[in-house]
Amino acid sequence: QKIPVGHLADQSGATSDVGVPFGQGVADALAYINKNGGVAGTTMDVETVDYGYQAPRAISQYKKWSSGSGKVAAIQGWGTADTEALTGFVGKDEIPYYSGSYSGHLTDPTGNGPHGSKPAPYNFFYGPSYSDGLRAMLMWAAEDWKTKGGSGKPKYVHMGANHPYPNAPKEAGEQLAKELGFDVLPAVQFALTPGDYTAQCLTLKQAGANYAYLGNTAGSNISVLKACQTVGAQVQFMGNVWGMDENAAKAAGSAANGVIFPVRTAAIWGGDAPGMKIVKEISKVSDAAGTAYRPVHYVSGICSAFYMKEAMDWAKQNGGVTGPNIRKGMYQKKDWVPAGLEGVCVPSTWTETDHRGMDKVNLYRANVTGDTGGSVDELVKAGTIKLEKIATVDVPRKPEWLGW
Amino acid sequence: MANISLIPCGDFKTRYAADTTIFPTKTSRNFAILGVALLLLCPAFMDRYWLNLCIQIGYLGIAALGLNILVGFTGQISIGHAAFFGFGAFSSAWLSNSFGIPVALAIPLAGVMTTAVGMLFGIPAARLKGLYLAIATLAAQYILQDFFSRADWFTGGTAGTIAEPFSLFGYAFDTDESFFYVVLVYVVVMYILATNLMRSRDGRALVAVRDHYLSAEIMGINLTKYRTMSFGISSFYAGIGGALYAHYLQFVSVEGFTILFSIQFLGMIIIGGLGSIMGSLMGTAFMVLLPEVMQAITTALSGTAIDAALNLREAIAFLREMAIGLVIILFLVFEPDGLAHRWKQIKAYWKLYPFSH
Amino acid sequence: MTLLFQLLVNGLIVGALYGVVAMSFVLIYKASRIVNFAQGEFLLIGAWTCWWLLTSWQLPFWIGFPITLAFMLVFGIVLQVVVLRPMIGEPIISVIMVTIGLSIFFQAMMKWMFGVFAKPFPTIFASPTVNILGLDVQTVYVMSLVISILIMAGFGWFFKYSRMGLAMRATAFDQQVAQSLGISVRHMFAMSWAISAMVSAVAGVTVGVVNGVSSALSFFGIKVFPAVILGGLDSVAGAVLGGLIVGVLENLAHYLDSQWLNWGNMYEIAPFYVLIVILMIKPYGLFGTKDIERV
Amino acid sequence: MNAATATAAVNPASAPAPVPGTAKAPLLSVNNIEVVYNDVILVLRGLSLEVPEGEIVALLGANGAGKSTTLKAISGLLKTEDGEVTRGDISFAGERINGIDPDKIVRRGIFQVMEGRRIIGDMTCQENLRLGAFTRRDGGVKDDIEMVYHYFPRLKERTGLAGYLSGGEQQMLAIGRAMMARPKLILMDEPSMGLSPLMVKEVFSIIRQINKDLGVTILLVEQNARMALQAATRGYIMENGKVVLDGTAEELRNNEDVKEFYLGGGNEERKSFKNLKSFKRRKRWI
Amino acid sequence: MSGAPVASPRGYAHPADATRAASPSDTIFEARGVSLRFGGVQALTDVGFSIRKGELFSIIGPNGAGKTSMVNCISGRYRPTDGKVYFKGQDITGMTPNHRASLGIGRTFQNLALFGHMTVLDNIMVGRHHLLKNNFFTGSLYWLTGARKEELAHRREVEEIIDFLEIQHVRKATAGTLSYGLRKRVELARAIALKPDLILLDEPMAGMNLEEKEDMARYIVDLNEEFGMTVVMIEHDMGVVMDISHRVIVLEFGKKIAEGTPEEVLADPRVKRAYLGEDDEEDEAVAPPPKQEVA
Ligand SMILES: Nc1ncnc2c1ncn2[C@@H]1O[C@H](COP(=O)(O)OP(=O)(O)OP(=O)(O)O)[C@@H](O)[C@H]1O
Ligand SMILES: Nc1ncnc2c1ncn2[C@@H]1O[C@H](COP(=O)(O)OP(=O)(O)OP(=O)(O)O)[C@@H](O)[C@H]1O
Ligand SMILES: CC(C)C[C@H](N)C(=O)O
Ligand SMILES: [Mg+2]
Ligand SMILES: [Mg+2]
Repeated sequence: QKIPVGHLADQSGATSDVGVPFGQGVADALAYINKNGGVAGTTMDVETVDYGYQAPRAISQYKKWSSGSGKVAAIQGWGTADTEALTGFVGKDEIPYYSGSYSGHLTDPTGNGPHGSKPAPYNFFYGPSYSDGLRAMLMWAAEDWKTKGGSGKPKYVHMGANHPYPNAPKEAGEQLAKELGFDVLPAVQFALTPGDYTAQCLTLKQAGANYAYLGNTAGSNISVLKACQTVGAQVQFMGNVWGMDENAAKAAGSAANGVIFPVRTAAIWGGDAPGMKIVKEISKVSDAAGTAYRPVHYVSGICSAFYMKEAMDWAKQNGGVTGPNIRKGMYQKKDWVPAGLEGVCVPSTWTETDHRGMDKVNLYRANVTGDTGGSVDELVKAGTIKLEKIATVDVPRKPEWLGW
Repeated sequence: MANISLIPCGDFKTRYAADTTIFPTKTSRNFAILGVALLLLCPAFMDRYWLNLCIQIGYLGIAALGLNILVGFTGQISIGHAAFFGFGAFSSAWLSNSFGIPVALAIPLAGVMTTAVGMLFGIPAARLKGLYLAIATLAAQYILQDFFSRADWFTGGTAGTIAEPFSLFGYAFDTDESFFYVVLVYVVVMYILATNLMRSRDGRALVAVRDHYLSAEIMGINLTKYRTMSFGISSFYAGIGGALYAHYLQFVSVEGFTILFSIQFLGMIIIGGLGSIMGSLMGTAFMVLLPEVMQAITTALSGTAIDAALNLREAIAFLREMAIGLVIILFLVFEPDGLAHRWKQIKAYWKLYPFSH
Repeated sequence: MTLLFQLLVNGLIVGALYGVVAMSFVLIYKASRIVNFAQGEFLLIGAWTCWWLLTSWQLPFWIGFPITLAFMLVFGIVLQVVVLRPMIGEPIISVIMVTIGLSIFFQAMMKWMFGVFAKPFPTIFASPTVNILGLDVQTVYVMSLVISILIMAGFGWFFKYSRMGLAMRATAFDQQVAQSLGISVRHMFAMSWAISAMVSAVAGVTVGVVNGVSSALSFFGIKVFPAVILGGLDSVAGAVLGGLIVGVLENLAHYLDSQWLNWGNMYEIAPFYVLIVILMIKPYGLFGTKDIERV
Repeated sequence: MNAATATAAVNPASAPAPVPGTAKAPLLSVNNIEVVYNDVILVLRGLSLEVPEGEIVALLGANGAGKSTTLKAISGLLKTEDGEVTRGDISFAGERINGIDPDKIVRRGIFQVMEGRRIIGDMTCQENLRLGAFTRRDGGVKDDIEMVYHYFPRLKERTGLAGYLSGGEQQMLAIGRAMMARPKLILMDEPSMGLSPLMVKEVFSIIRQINKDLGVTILLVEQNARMALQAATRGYIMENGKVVLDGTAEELRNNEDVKEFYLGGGNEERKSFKNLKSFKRRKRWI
Repeated sequence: MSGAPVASPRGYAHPADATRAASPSDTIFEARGVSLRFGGVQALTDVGFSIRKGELFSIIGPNGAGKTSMVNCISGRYRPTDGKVYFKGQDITGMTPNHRASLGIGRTFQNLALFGHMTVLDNIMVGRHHLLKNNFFTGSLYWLTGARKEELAHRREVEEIIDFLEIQHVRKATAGTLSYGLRKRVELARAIALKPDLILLDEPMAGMNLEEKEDMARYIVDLNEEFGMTVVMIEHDMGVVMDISHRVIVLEFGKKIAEGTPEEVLADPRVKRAYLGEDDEEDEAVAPPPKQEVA
């Protein structure tokens, strides 16, 4: 008797640039788990489906998974639109849903948070919410301003498309920025697609913004970085988890140099951590030679899969691998890391009333020196692209921030 | 295109009434009734996956019919239909959330609200033609999308809004099995209404405007009125479809109503057959099922010898997308007039069998 | 004030790029009344091809770029022969749908062939930026500006005076009549698709050099619709002017928005409002030919 | 005139009639063709006709008989209307031309003046005329434009877009365009339609001139049977997709049925349109 | 034969004869000083005439003389640059074409303007538009609102028109696939369906052979005499014009050059020169004089 598990990934759609590595991480991890004893001896029957980032297709697929005898025990999901659309359904069908959408309101399982969003009892994600990531960067920025000896109030600006994903942390960020003594400039919009964003950069420059949050995915963020470099806007950019990574740094070249962004894992590929051994093993699932470089999303995907797996382990011991049991499994330990991934996954805690897994956010800086032709592997090896950890920021689970 | 209207031998009409029915023959009418009756049984033997697909085909089919009335029957291309669809979804959610209007009532009201918005954006139709109008509707698409993400009071802003499940007399239709019936009723009613519209005065006027607006005007048809009205009717259908969508998913977010979705709507009616009522439904089914079929093929393929031999892996996702594009292209190369046309030819063939000429 | 000025300059420069894409769009429309929804993918294919030549083959830009253009010319012809030729004489709307199918197809194919990550272009110009009227501008924009002016002048002449240009217009007006005059509709279409693909490649490479190449680049195809319409669908000069206007409008709207209004997102939306207003005054855009309404 | 004599002139529809008085092979011969629209609507049922080189042949028939369809079958334009020649063949100058694309047929020297004028509305007269000469590579285009203007001075005055021309002016342009092509064979579909009486005479004299001076063979579909049979050397009469009567123009002019149905009255005098009351006459050849 | 007029025999009292001196209230239509220009083209210059109720009125003239333009001014497609048109004593110069249709002006077109993709039946039903009451709402509810009853009632009348014009066999055919002559007939049917008081026919007999012209002439005469419609006809076949019209005006270069009974007009040397051609030796256009025949 296998445990059916669904895995929605975007391999071919609009967010495939991050969807591919993340999905690969999840898929490899699940395959690895199956090869190494499965969930307490039972293997999972994983169906990985590329839904091309199209919500209707995700919904049909979900219906397939959630009905009949082969009803899945849990799902590894992906984007904002589909996660939001499925939130109600997974709650009703009691299927834990681990997604790549880190909107703050998904961290409120009861819907009783001060910002009164709809309850999301079965939604989980591994990583800081978009809001918490931004909070961490703002806290860092406040410090940074002091150390750099900036005079007066630093100016902060939120940038991104007028869409759920970039907007999710907007208010939370602006609120905190005010509290931290930033001068909050009016938000600047730019579309989710690459284009010419010189205009935006010129206004940034003119307004004298010091810190800017880039809320979009990599493609359009790159355009902004490049345009700002061209017009010579001196701004410290802060990316989001999906907005900056090794590939984006390569594409943006020197324009990406110095961008700060949250990384979900405690160590990145090639890093020095006890859990890295397993990560390397997992990577061999899809790369037998073991030579490929794995970007940050891949490693995060592994963690996402492993948290689910451990919760399943618990469920198996405690009444069977059902949705509600897996959910309970998530609540069993505090500040835990899946066995074997020590030093890779950040210790996290979920409770019945609070799905903010992480309260520490690792911030990295992209260092790009020189020409970025060639593959990411080479570039990282050569040190042309370097992701450098600059801080770990505590983002306390303040009750007033729950679900926000 | 030539309209092949063939009636079986011996099937003579003795009254004009008999000549204006929806179904040309008794048999076809009985088949239609039988079909609906069979559909009623669907929830008993279909699983949620299939029901979900049927429901999708249902609400999208209603909206697609609206677009077909605009594009196929009146000849005004719109590439902003998804925005109207979205407007209907938000309206219905808003009506039931903010005013406690029962969902059953909110859906038609949302249709009416969308009609109003559709007419507003249809104003340029009085002056613009062809692609110029199409791009004006593209503007509507972007303007409405922008409005959705701003209007917190209405749409919940970019965070989106929840929508109550459909309920009637205290019974909530919140499962696929039950919601299927809601959609089915709407589809049947909306399709019958459209069929009636097209065989009465204003429907004919719309088609006349499409075929030759100059002579239509001289035949006494007020162009401005009918062009705008067409937008209104089309939006009404979009609104109803959108409202059903909202209460099915019980959540509405601005993300869903993009230009790509609008283009998909166009795809549905073109593949189904412009200016064909049933074609709208067939085209919708095609566009909804195509990715699913491709997915099924992909799933069946992965892990097999072929997969291993060609080392497809991730490539399979792209191959599937390419296949979707290719099927659309091939379909149109072989059937440029859409499914409805092919359907007619099949019917004609059987009626004339074995004399196909 | 300098901000406004810089924004306007930027608008003109980016607008010229829109103009190029708009032009390639108009070309196909003028010859066949087909709205090419795969225009964006043409940009993408052009950009990836050039990128590939420059990185995998290490060709210098001045060789790789002309090869790209030549390739696109062939690509356009092949596409026409294989896919669009069977559609000649079929309802235009069906052909439009075919271009949607093409767009899905090529989008996936490009991702398959070149991966899903954005890739940077190698350095092409010795000095990556030039200063125009106080604004630092990517050199490649200037290149595309020059090329677009040349192309525009060429087409202006082509459609007005050349035999082939006339034939193309005739084909657009009525395929059946064109055939009855001995015009090969196939050749006309092949020619227009080929040229259009080539012109798109200019834009694709330009955007690629500026932003790096990624599939999302294909959105440019839809983005230029307002430019096309503003200028008038069937006017080459209008397309370019429309592009310039949209470029300036975007920047102007952004200026107003960021300095005073703070409504947000005007950059993207304002051109559409203006578009509707302009169309209400001039239903055929600024330079489009009016339909003949004669009974 | 009685039925017997009329039927005497009727050819069996299946076999092409030998053209009396012409020894050499005709320029165009249509052999027993069948045309189907949309795979179902059978319009021509075994139609045959021949057009000898250098002559003017008239094709007459009632509305819907299939005259335009015949011309389109010859010029290949049928394809663009979902029509198809399903049987028989068409040969021009000794070569089979059915199935060939219309533009290639034009290059071989057949030019059709389509029914309903079909000028290119968003171009000027001059541009329309230049397009008429699209397949020509010689330098005489400019002179020929002047020649057309000489025949139809009215066209020269109209410098605006051709779409705004009056119906008759457009008809002149359509004929002018055919002259520009300098083909071997012109298929004319109702050239006199919509022209004033003066212009009709003019056009027929032009047709004769094109034929005589330029040596162009002409297949003429015309409702003005009187004029057509005067200009033509031979004529065919078709009904319901078949040729029902053919002969030299002279023979046809003197055929009683033709007189009655096409020329107006079997006798010298014309009936008044006014006083015809509804009565259906039977055509004797059906 | 010569163009010399021969008095047409008429077996009944000529309505026009009776009304010739009648009061102005019998005037159904009047044009006063109508001028029309398009840019540089003066299509009509100061044209004035009036049409009496029950008349069969013809407009003739060389090609491009402005006949169709005149009819367009009556039906509302063009608005005169100068002058006024009156229908039933009411100034309709500024009225929209659709409004005029509901007042009772119907027409056919020189270049066919049928609704090509609709069936013949539907084409004719469109003619009933202004007479039908049901709308998108009641029409959609068909059975519940009496729309069905209304539609059927009108369908009956349309069938009568179909019978009258003998087009039963193509009732369900798509109008766009009909042969030219049949389309003309369907157009006439559609115009009749409007129940107009004034019907404008632009070259109703173009493209018809003699027999068909005879049929058409009969229909027109019947329309005029039995249905009591006032008919305005543009026609180049002088035989028809002479035989069936009561009064004729002649336009040349946009100016009215003659008006009167057919005989008077044809005798006018100016008309002969401008329109018929001077040569009298073998005049095909004007056929031999009609045979004496009593209906
Ligand atoms: N595209 C088409 N599709 C279907 N049927 C057609 C099409 N074109 C013509 N037909 C049919 O073919 C028959 C012959 O038409 P055709 O136009 O050849 O007649 P014709 O002799 O030219 O008549 P006319 O004198 O009125 O022009 C008609 O019955 C017509 O309905
Ligand atoms: N919309 C328009 N724009 C420009 N010129 C026009 C327009 N309509 C008509 N004309 C011009 O006006 C003149 C009169 O045209 P009209 O169609 O009235 O002629 P007509 O008398 O009907 O001729 P025919 O017998 O050839 O149909 C023509 O020279 C034509 O070119
Ligand atoms: C890459 C994505 C998971 C990012 C974001 N959640 C979105 O759907 O737009
Ligand atoms: Mg014909
Ligand atoms: Mg006219």
